[in-house]
Formats: sequence, structure tokens, C-alpha cells
Amino acid sequence: MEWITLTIDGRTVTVPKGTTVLEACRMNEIPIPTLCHDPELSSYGSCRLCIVEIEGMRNLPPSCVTQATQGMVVRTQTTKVRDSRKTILELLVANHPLDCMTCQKMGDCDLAKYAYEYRVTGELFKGGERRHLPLDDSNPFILRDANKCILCGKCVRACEEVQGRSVLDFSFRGFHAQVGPAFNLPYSESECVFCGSCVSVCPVGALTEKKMVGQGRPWEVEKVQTTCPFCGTGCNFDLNVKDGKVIGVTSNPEAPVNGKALCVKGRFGMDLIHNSERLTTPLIKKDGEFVEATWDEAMDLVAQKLGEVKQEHGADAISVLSSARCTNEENFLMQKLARAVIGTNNIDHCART
Amino acid sequence: MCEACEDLIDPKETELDAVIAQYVREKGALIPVLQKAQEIYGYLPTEVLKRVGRGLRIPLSKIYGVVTFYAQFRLMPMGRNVLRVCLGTACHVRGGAKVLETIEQELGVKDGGTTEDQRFTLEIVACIGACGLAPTMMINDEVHGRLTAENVTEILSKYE
Amino acid sequence: MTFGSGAMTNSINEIPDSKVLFIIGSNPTEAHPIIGTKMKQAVARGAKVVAVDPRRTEMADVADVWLRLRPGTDIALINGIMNIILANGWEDKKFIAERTEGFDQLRAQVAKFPPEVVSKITGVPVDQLIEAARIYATAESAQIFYTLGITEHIYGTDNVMILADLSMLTGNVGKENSGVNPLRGQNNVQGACDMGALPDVLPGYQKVTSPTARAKFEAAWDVPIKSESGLMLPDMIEAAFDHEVRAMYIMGEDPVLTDADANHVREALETLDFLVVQNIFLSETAKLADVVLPAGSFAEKDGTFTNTERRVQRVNKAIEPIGQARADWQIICDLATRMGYPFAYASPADVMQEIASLTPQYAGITFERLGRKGLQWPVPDAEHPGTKFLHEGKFARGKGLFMAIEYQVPDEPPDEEYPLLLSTGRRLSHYNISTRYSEALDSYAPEELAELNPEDAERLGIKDGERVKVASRRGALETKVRITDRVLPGMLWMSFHYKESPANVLTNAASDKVTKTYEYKVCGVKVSKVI
Amino acid sequence: MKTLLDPCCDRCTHTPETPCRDYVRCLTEGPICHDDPACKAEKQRLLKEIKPNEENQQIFVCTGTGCASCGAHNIVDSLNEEINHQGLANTVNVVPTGCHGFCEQGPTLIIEPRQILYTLVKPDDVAEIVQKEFVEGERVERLLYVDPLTNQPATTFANANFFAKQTRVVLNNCGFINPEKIEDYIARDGYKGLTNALQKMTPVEVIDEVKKSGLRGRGGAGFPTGLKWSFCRQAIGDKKYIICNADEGDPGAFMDRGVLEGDPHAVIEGMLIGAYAIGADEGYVYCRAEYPLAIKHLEIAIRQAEEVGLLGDNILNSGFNFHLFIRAGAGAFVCGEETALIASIEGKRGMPKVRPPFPAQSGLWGKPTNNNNVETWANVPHILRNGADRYAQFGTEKSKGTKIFALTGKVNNTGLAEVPMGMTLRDIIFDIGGGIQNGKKFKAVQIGGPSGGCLPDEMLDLQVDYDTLTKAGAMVGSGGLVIMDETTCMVDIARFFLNFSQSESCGKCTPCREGTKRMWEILDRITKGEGKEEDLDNLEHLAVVVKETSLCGLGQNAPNPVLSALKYFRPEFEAHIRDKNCPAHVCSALMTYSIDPDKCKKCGLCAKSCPSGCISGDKKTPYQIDVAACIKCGTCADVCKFGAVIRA
Repeated sequence: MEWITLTIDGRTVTVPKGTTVLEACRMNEIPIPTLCHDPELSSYGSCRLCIVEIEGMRNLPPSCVTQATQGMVVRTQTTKVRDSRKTILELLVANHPLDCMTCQKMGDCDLAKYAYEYRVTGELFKGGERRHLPLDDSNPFILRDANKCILCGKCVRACEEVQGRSVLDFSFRGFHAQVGPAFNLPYSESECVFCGSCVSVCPVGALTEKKMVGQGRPWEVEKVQTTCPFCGTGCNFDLNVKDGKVIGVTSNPEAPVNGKALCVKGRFGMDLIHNSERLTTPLIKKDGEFVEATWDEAMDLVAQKLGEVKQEHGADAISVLSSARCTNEENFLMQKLARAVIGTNNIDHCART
Repeated sequence: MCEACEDLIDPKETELDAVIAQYVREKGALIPVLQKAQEIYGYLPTEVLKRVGRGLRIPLSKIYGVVTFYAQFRLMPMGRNVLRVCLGTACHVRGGAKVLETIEQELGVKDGGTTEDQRFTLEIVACIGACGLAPTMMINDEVHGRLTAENVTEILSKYE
Repeated sequence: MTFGSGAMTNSINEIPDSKVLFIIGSNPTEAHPIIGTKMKQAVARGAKVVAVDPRRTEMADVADVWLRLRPGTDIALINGIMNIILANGWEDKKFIAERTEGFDQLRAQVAKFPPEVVSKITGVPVDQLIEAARIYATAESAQIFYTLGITEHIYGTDNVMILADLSMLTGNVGKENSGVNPLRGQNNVQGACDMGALPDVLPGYQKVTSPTARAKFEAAWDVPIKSESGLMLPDMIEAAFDHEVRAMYIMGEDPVLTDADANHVREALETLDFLVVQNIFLSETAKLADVVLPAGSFAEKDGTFTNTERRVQRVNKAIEPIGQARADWQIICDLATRMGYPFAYASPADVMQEIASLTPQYAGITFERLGRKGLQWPVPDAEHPGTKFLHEGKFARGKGLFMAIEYQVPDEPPDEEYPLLLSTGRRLSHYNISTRYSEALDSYAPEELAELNPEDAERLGIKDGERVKVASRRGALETKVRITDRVLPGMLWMSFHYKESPANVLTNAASDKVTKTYEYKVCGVKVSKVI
Repeated sequence: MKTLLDPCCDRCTHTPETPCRDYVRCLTEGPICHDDPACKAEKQRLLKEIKPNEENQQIFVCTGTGCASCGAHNIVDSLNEEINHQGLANTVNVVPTGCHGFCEQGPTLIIEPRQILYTLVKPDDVAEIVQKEFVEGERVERLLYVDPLTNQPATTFANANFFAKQTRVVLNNCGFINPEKIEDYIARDGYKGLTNALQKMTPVEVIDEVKKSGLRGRGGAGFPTGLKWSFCRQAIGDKKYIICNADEGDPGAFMDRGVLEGDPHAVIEGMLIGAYAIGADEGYVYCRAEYPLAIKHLEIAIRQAEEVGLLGDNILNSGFNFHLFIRAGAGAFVCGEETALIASIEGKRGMPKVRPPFPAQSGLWGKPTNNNNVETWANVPHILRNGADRYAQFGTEKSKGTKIFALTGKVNNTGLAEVPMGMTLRDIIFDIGGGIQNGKKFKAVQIGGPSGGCLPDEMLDLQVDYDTLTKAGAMVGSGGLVIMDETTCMVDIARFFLNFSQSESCGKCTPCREGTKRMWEILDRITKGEGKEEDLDNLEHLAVVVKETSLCGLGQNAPNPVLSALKYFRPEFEAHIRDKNCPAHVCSALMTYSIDPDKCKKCGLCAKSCPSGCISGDKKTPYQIDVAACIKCGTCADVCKFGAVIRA
């Protein structure tokens, strides 16, 4: 691999050829604010927050699309750069609701993070025109508040490049540009299949998981990576846990098979875990009716009954049905139970559905 | 085909399908097709956009994005005559605004509006490149220059 | 099998770089959505797609060629395509010579399927057959993907083998982006098979009939192991019906809803002396049980799943079990112990140690190694990085064996009495039975919408959204219908997600001679409007 | 009837399928392949029919958009009628042409070979013109153009001040050929540049020649054309495209339209030469839909070129193929930016893309693409026909050749003027433009449209070339010159341009989408008298950020009009903010209206037309305005026939 050396804020760094200035900075823990950049998506260069000063270049080039070159001299924190970033943030905030207190994204919002870091006041362009678009509350999965949209276009790219659907795109132009399904219809009336990729990339509160609203703040939530219990693809994601309760699912970029992508079931189907119809105690049927039992009662009964059948009719009079929904360990134990404990090969599962 | 069935066939639709068929293999066909579709229908009804999308295999969201990006495309029916008043620099400094005012009063509509009798659709445009005759306007494909609050009224009366 | 066991030969993340996707009897964008998106990424990068399906799926819409064959005529179709390939000399002569045997029998068999004949049987125009053959055979690399549309027939095994023939004929196997890939239905169906939850094999597909295999496990477990295969699910049902099987222990499944000819299944289970069901919900099957054991959901336990590309991945405990529920592995251990054979495992990690010691494919796997990314089996030892695609250089069985496959007809084609062909499958918004318990998903897709072609709807006087009665020789149900050209005339399509409209009371329990897979995809039904 | 394009005899074998390398020269100097006096004579005769002379006098009637809108077509018709009626048909010949450039005086017509220029012609004048010119050999004095400064009538168009100081290279044919006839173009040495390139030069030599000429892009930024071509030539690609940017969106610019309407083949020939040099075999002309006549003439020209084999495969038997297509823009100023233009041709929203990669590497459909605007392409044939040195004799050290400017606004001679680079603004505005209308005082000239800036009178002696203007805070841009007099308010003008820019912003990048909007809001506030002291500093700071951080040229240049206005006219801004006063009496909200009782004739027209009914009076008492109730619409002042209403 070909390597190049450049100077960033006085530090000499060496990166592989083809690296962008932004990547070079991030490889070396030099912080650069970005809103429209996502390594999983094509580069877009629209938010202009990642601007830097580069010797010999006019204006302030965006680091996310500028290739690092041999001997390049980059400055990321000059007054000019910081002032310009602050002004750009002021412009975004001037056209963004300030209801952070009740916003689902609070604590996880990139705009808020940078606005705070750059001491944005929200005063500079006060009183100017603002967007007033209807809230899209049309479906059980995704809340869409176009007034919070900063038009970074990540959702548009995710929908096209990751999901291959292009349900979302920009419409109109200039100050009136907005993002949404065709004719800006609600999601429910669009071609959307609710994979939620748009939600997973949104840097602000414009797209949020409806079921998680009011359920917990990021800093209260523990994230546990696990494997989806539905189809055979084996997607990974993070279960969001608060107070011993799963409140929802968020993408885990580390996921080996699916990256940030998920389908409607994996992302939005996990409320079944806490469904009120879950079995919470062993049940024994007594004259046609189920009655609650202790584990000892139930397990002793099972052990005894299976024992009897084996005694009277032989081990092969018992059949065991394992499950393609359970873990490898459980399937292993189940077939071991059948073969080693009961003593039969009558072990199968719905392998064929 | 029996006459009854022939009546069911929308000639505009057939025309549109012909346009789509003509362009379907061509790269970058969307905008020319939409322009032709607008010639056929006078504007771009939702159904037409869906038909174009199916024909060219382009997602509806992208078509809507394009239609709302370019000033030329209309999602609402247009009047029989499209009246484009120029407010380009030259016209601006030569009192184009006054002319516009008169027209707006005359027709009772503002930018983008269409008169109730469907006679005119009024649009404000940046520049029609006839700056030498400022202030100017364009009715359909005809340019009218050296406008004054007085002579516009008379010009309008020429269009039915 | 003609060259190995039922697992994806390639990896999911190879898909976006595929040159050609040959998708048959599979609806990935709904049944395996993420695999579907990867396929669409491939299309965006210029991949060619051949879709074979009687139903207009999303992939059929984006396909370069869509072969809309009559349900159940796959064998004729593939024979026809191979006929065309040979006629044009598109086969991979080098590959055939070096890595396969039995080519002559195949050639003789294929000769019986000239395009015109095949077109008559399948209803697919000749020019489409030729185009499909050209795209698949002349590509530098091409992958076949199939799902239950291929296996859920009485000749499912033959369907699968003929696809293997096709891939070997063109040398499209055993290299990157080339292979034959079953998309396994359930999250851990691959693992359940790997773990030997099958009547004829021990973990790692080691035959119970093999003395050496048995010896290994008898040594490890210190008990004798029966040398003859046990009963497969359909046989268990029959045996229960005939009082040969007296007790059943069912973990995590709901055969009453998911198995064909559900009424018959229900009867059989009712005749048992003793039935134990272990589940997270009171399933239709659980309702018949003598004892119901509350299990923990996947969020409440540690363990591993193995996905359709053979990737073994961690399942991590996020919360304590609800109420008194317990993880399935703990329940099994408890039972074994109470039955006099202590299972003394401290954790699933311990179990994995034993699995690794007895299962060659899993030999190098430990929970630590799996980490966040998992490993693709075979993992023969502790250093091995896992296996991206199978059969590179040589097949599991040495040379690939061509099988000459005869065209067969479904067990119960439509007739005068039951004129419509019922085919079943999954939809995007649900997964088998359990997702019905997700409030969000259920409110989004609350009820069955059986798909019926406008022609038939017209004839039967049924309008979109109306309720109909669907009856087969085995049972009847009511459902709403959607009128759509997604299905062929003469065809009715249903999912099996809804206990209110349990499609499997209709389906035919006839099954494949080898795998005993039910013929979920073809049976005769009649439809009438509910007044 | 035989035309110049027809073969002289059956020895001529040229067809698009079997092309002859000497085809173009053959038409004007031929025959080449054989020597036959009869054929030669025949060709000379046909050539004469096209070129004006005593036996074949020609009346060139401007039917460009401007003159056409003033009834030029009726004039053509009545001329033909009259000429037939007078039986002059075989000696006098009426030619409808593209723009003469002298729009202010349109409809205009020029009689060759005598070079007579008649202006503001009406159909009723036709009989007299024909009678005097072609029967009596006299002038129609009253229709001659009179110089507003000297009051002398111009005896020929060449000594009319408007034309006298021009150097017409690109506009050479405009107004003197029928743009719908390829033979007219060929008769005036058309396609000779192409012939030279194909016959005598390698692609690289062509590029070197263009480099040597010093030609720079006429679209605005002034990037060296030859260099640009060489990038695209060096780029690796199985296919390459060239594009002609005819999306002339700058308000106040219409030179590209003039060229396309008046001399479309010059653009086609330029593109052919460029395609040969770069190695492209397909090209697109992206023309705004607001130019129907330009598109029509272009379509005709392309068809004719294809018919004679100057477009298509194996052009002039050189093995070089080139196919040209037209795409009509759909109305988006930002599509003048090349990456947006490319997106638009691809059928997408016209949103600019970040560069790199530059179109020269990855442009239309990901292929190497070269884009120049109409005027640039139209310069190329001259360079290849007469050589780089002839071309480079015009202009300054760094800016070679000529530039067409569109003179508009408060100037006497509005129209298209082509001058050598380096001429001073004063010469252009006062000599060619004939000074300010109605003897008013010059205040500022706006150069380069929404991307350019406003320059005050102390800048009038500035040399007009790329670098000088950019230094001064303006830019050549496409070459629009909007002249403003004392009655123009610079705050209002800045607001006007920002309104244009923000409504044409594509909305992709934050600074342009949100920034131009806020800048406009501040300016609007100021013109309404609601400006705050800190507004000017905020405005200037924001302008700089938008300039330095926007994604494309639109955003990067949108602040120019504001910055230059603030630089040269700051006091006028301050007057609006501090004194709530608009010195130019333009910002209505800052004006007060009163009626001069002495001048008031008590007609009551003002009261009748006052929308807020705040004017009172009657037959006896002079009318009065209730200042409190006045909404400052200015209607009263407009309607008053006696100038009794005072604006202040």
C-alpha cells in the first residue's frame, strides 16, 4: 500500500493513499464535526461542518471529500474555521425547533452536541422564517418530524444505497427543500417497508422509533448486542435495556452480516418479549384445566411420566421435538437428553420450515 | 376492437405510452419524458407521474423530487395561456415591478396563480433574455417588450 | 446430496458483488429481507438477475428475466435450461472433466427436455428459457439461491439435486460468488441440524448408523447409543396416531399451526398419553399439553445461533427471565438430572466446549473466539479463521456427482372438485407465529390476506378485501382476500402466520421421500364467498 | 432550384455515407476533385446568390427574439410583397436573420452591400424604403439611426456609434446570414476551421492551438479552454462526452441566445472541433426552455449538418464520429453549474456534486466530460480557421480575444456589443452604449449577474478583463452589464440579487440554503426601514461565511453583489438604517408623499386611485394626503399627470 504524509494542526501524520482529510483526522483522534457523513454511505459533502483550512486552497474545503495529499498542511481549529462552523450551526438552529427537553433524541443528537460545543446562541438569526410541516404519525414504527430535519440526506442515501428502495428523496429546493416519500405523503401511504434504516442514520430527532418515545434516555440505557431470533439471515443488533426491560432495538454498526441494516421484524418486533401473554409459571393440566404449579411439581411430574412410559413401552415410545428457534447449546442438550438420558433417536425439529 | 371499447381508451394515455416507449432505452430520459407529458396533459397529474415511473422504472420519490425541483413542471392544471413576467435585473431597474402590479390587478392572481376562467396562468421569471426591451414578458412562446402599465392591458386582451 | 450438506456454500456479504443471481422458489425481500437488500445492492452494481417464481415477487420485478413457471414444474424447467446450455455448448467442459462424474447419464436425461416441450410443461416462453440459460451459463460467476419453494415438494430433494447439476454443468460452484445457496427458513435451523436434532445423525452430521461415530459419543457420554435412526416429525405424528409413540416432549415449536394437515396433527397429539410443551407462549400445541413449561425468550439467555451462511454467532442475555420462566437449557439440564443423568453445565459456554469436542465443524469454536463477529464453520481448530465458501478445489464427497432427475408431478394437483392450487409462504411483516405477539407488527399486519388472481376473482364474484371460505380435502378456513396479479390464474397464495386463518389445516401432509418435508407449496383447494 | 449544397455534376460523390474530405472547400472554392469550368462557374453563381453585391442586394431583417416581438416578421412579409410588386425580385433579396444586437432600436434592418442601417422600422415604412432604396437610390433619412450624443445620423451601420467601436468576431455572422440555412454559414467560410483541424492537425495540435490563442471560458470563471480540454483528453475512459452549456440563466445576459439564434452552426462547428481534440463522440447542448427560437434554430442546424455529413459517422472521411443532442433545461438557474447541469442531463435533480472528481475525470454517466458555454464554443472556429495568432491579437496580456456584453438598464443603446478584452467600462457604456437615458447621472454598473458585483463611477476606467474585474470585487461572469442611474437604490439591488440567489439555491448545502435566506431577510428588513445598527456587520460576516463554505459557484458567488455594494455604497445602507431614508427614492416604505398645492390641478385622479382612500380634496381645495393613513404605494404619484405629487 502507498502511504502519504501530511501535517494536521502541526502534527505530522501518515495515512494510506486515498484517505480523505476527515479519515486522516479521525485515525489520529483529531475531532472534526460532521452531520452528513457516514462511512457506510456515499460521500455527500452538504452540511459543510467538516470544513478545514488547507494551505494553497481557496475558501474552506470540506474534509470529508478532500483527499489527503503528500505534504498537505491542514488546520482544523483556527478561529476562521471555528467561526464559520459556528455560523453554519447558527443557521441550522435558526430553522430547528428548540424543544430538546422533550425530544426523543436528547442526549444522542449530533446537532445539539455541536451547538453546545460551539456555544451557539440561537439569537443571531432570530425571528426569521421557519419550516412548519405536519408531523408524520401515520404508522406504528417511525415518527417523522420534518421540522427537525437538517437535510443531511443520510436517510435518502440509506434508503437508496443500503435498502435499494428509494422511498425517500428530496423535494422542492432552496430554503423550501424537504425530505420525504413521494408527494410528501405519510410513510403509511408510501412504498415504505419500515426497515428503519432511515431512523438508524438520522443525526437529529427528525426520525425516531415510535415505540421508544418516553421509554428512556441514552444515558439510562444499556445496550446488549445479540442475534435476531427470526429468519435465518442472522442479523445482529443492540437490545436497549432500561430497568431490566427491553425498550427497543438500535442498529449495531459492528454487525458482521447486516451492518446498520435491519428489517421491520428485527427492528420493531421485539416488544413481543414483554407481551402480557408470556408464560410466567409452569402449568399442569388437571381435569382439562391448566393450574399453576411450582417448578418442582412440574419437573417431577415430567420426569416421572416419561420414566413410566419408558418403563412400560420402551424408550422409542417417547419422541422429542427440538427447536430451530432455540440455541445450538439447547439443541445439543435436547438431542443428548433424547439419546443419552431417554435412550431414543426419536429426535427431530421443524427443520424444513 | 368494438367502438364501445375504443371509447374507453384515453388518447392522451396512448400518446404518453408512445413517448415512454420512445425513451425507455435512452439514458437520462426522465426530464424529456416529463416535458412531453406536460405538453400532452398541460400539467403533470399524479397518475401520469406514476405511469412514467412504472414505464421508466424510476422510483416515484425521485420523480417527485425532479418535478418539484424544476420551475417548468406543474402539478396543477395551467390556464390556456401562460404569462411569464420577467423580473430580471434589467426589467427590475426599468420598473418591471409596476408592470407586474398592473397585471396582477388586471387578472386578479399572483405568481403561480391561474385565473378562474382558466384564461391565464401567471408566473414570475428571472430573465427571458430580452433585456434590451425591458421591461418584458412572455405569453406562451411570444415575447412582448417595452411594457408600460398602459400597454400591457391591451396586450392581454389579445389572448383568449 | 450431490456435493454436500444443506448449507449455503457462499457468504451473504459476497452477494453485493455477484455478477448473476439465479433466484428460484425464494422471495428474499420478504422472507430474508437483509439478504434481499444485498441482492438489490448487487442489481444496483449491475448484476443480472434470473427470477424463477410463479408469484410476482419484488425480485421478479427487478429481474432481467422472470420465468413465471407453473408451480411444481421446476425439474422440467431446469432440465430444459440444461438442454439449452448443452445445445449451445455453454457448459464448462474443463470443470465437468476434472471435478465431476456421471455427466453422460445427465446428458441423456436432459436430452429428453427440448425447449418446446419444457415450455409446454412450465408455461414459460422458449425465448425466456434461452435468455435465462444464456445469462446463467455465460456469466463469469453466478450464484443460485433457493428456499422452501424448492424443498417443500414431495420431490424437494430432486429439486435441490438438479440445481446442483445446473451449477456443476456450468462450473458455477466452489469459488467466490459462485455456488448453490439454500436460504434456511428459521433463525437456527442450520444450528439445530448441525447439533444433531435429527433422528439419523449425531452432532456434525455423524450418522447414528456409523459404529465409529457412535463409539466416539458413547465414550464421551458413557452410555450406549441406539444404532438405528429414529422417527422424523411426520412419522412421529403417525406413530402417535397409532399409539406407538405414547409421550412427546416438544420444545419451542407449534406443529399444530406449522405442520401440514393441522387437524390430523391435533388429533394425533390428543391421543398421546403424555405431552410436555416448553414455550414462551401458550401456543396452539401447548393448549393440548399435560404439562406446560415457561421458557425464557432469546433476550433472557446466553447461547449461539448458526445462520444460513454457517456463521455461529453469540446470543447474549439482556434481561432476567420474565416471572418464573427459565432458559430452555436450564430446564433440560434440570430434567436430565431428575431422570437420573446429571447435566452439570454451569453455562452455555460449558455446553459449547462439549460441542466443540464432539463436532468436527465446531472444533475450533469457543464463546470467547466468537466475540462480536462470530465464525463460519467449518472451524477445524482453535486457530482456523472460519470458512467463507465451501467446496473450493474439491467437494465434500470428492467429485461432484451428476444426478439425472426425472420430471414428477405434485401429490395433489388441482382437480374438478378442488380447482385452485394453494401455495403457502411467509410475508415481510411477520415471522411464523411468534411475531403476532408483537403489538407493533400485529397492528401493522393484523390479518391474513390471501392472494387471488383477478380472473378467478371475476369468475367467483369475489371483490378485493372480501371474506372467503377456503376448503381442501383436509379442512376449511375463512380469510380475507387481496385481488392481485402477483399470483397466476388458478392459484391461491396464503401465509401461515395467522391462527385465525390457519393455512395448514388445508395443506397436504404428503412429504419428500428423503427429508420428509411436507408439500406445503401445492395442494388443491376451492374458494367460495362468505355471505 | 439548385442550391450551393447540390453536387455540381455526377463526378461529385459526396454523401454522408461516402464522405469527401474536401466537401467544405469544394462548395466555396470547388470543384476540387475535377477541373471543369462549367462546374466552377456554376458554383461561383450559387455563391453569389448568397453573398450580397450590386446585382444581388440583400435586406437583412433582424428577426431575433427582441425585434420579432416588435413585429419584425410582418416587416419581412411586407418587404417581400413590396419587392415582388415592384418587380425587383431577382435583384433584391430579403433575408430574415438573427439578432443584430441593437435591440434598443429594433426592429432594425441592414441593406447590403451599401451597409445602410434603418432602425425602429414599422410595416408602414416598408413601401417607402423599397421605393427610395431600390428605385430612386435614395435614403429614408427619418429612419436612419441618430447618435444621441452628436445628433448626427449614421450614414452606414458601421459608423453608428453602437457598432463603430465593436470588434465582431463571434457575432461576425449574426445578422448577416439566415440562421436556418447551412449554406449561408458555409458561404461565409463556415466549417473551414473544422476542415483544417481534421485534415492538417492531430487532436493534440488542435489543443495546443487553442492554448496558444489564450481563449478562456466565457461562462464566468475564465478557465483556460485549451488546458481544460487537455485534462479531459488525458483522462482515461472508453467513452467521453462534451457539453455545451446554453443554460444562460444570469438575469441581464443574452449573448448566448443571440449566438444560438443568429449563428447556430458556429456553435456546432466549435463543438465538432472540441470533440475531435478531446476524443469525444457524443455531445449535448443543454439549452434553457425559455429560448424556444434558439432551440428551433439549433434543431434545424443539427438536422442540416447531419444531412450533409458534417455530423454523424466518419465526418469528411476522417474516421471521426460525432453525434449531437439537445436537452431542454426545465428551469433551474443552478444548472448553469456544470455538475448540476450534468445531473440534470442524467435526469436527476440539478444538485451540484462535490469535486473532486472533476467532470474531466468522471462527469456525465461517470465518463470524462468537457463542458464549455455557447460563446466559448463559438470562438473556436475562428481560432482554427485563421490561426491562434490572428485571434490573440485582440485583448490583453492575460485575457485574449473579444467578449460579448449585454448592455441593459438605464443606458441609451441597449443590446449586444462585442468588444476586445481590456476596453474600459467607460468606452462600453458611453461610446457604444450612448450614455445614460434621459440625461440622468450614472450611478453604478452591475457586472456578471447574481455572481458579480456593482461598481461605482470611480471604477469606470477599469479595464474589462477577468483578473481586473475580480480584483475589483465583480467578475466578467457571462457578461451582463446592467447600467444604473441615480434613481436606482443599491440596497434594493442587493436585496433583488439575494432574492434571486436564495430562490434559485438548490438547497443541498447549509450555508447557501439557510445563509442566502437570512441575508435576504436582513436586506429586506433594511429596505423596510426596520434595519438595526448591527445588521451590516452580521450581514458582512454571514456573506463571507457563505462565500467561503458553500458547495458550488452559486453559493460561493451569491454574496458578491452584497459585498461589493457594501464596499462601494455603504453610506446608502446606513441612510436606510439610521435616517430611515432611501436616497434614491425607491424603497417605498421609506418614502413620504405629499401634494404640491400650486401644481395640483384638483382633478382628483389621485384620490380615485388611492387604495387606502387617504387623499382628500375637491374641485375647489387642492388635494391632500393623510400621511398617517398613507400606505406609501406610490400610485398617486404614478397617476398624477401634473407631477404634483412629491416623493421624498
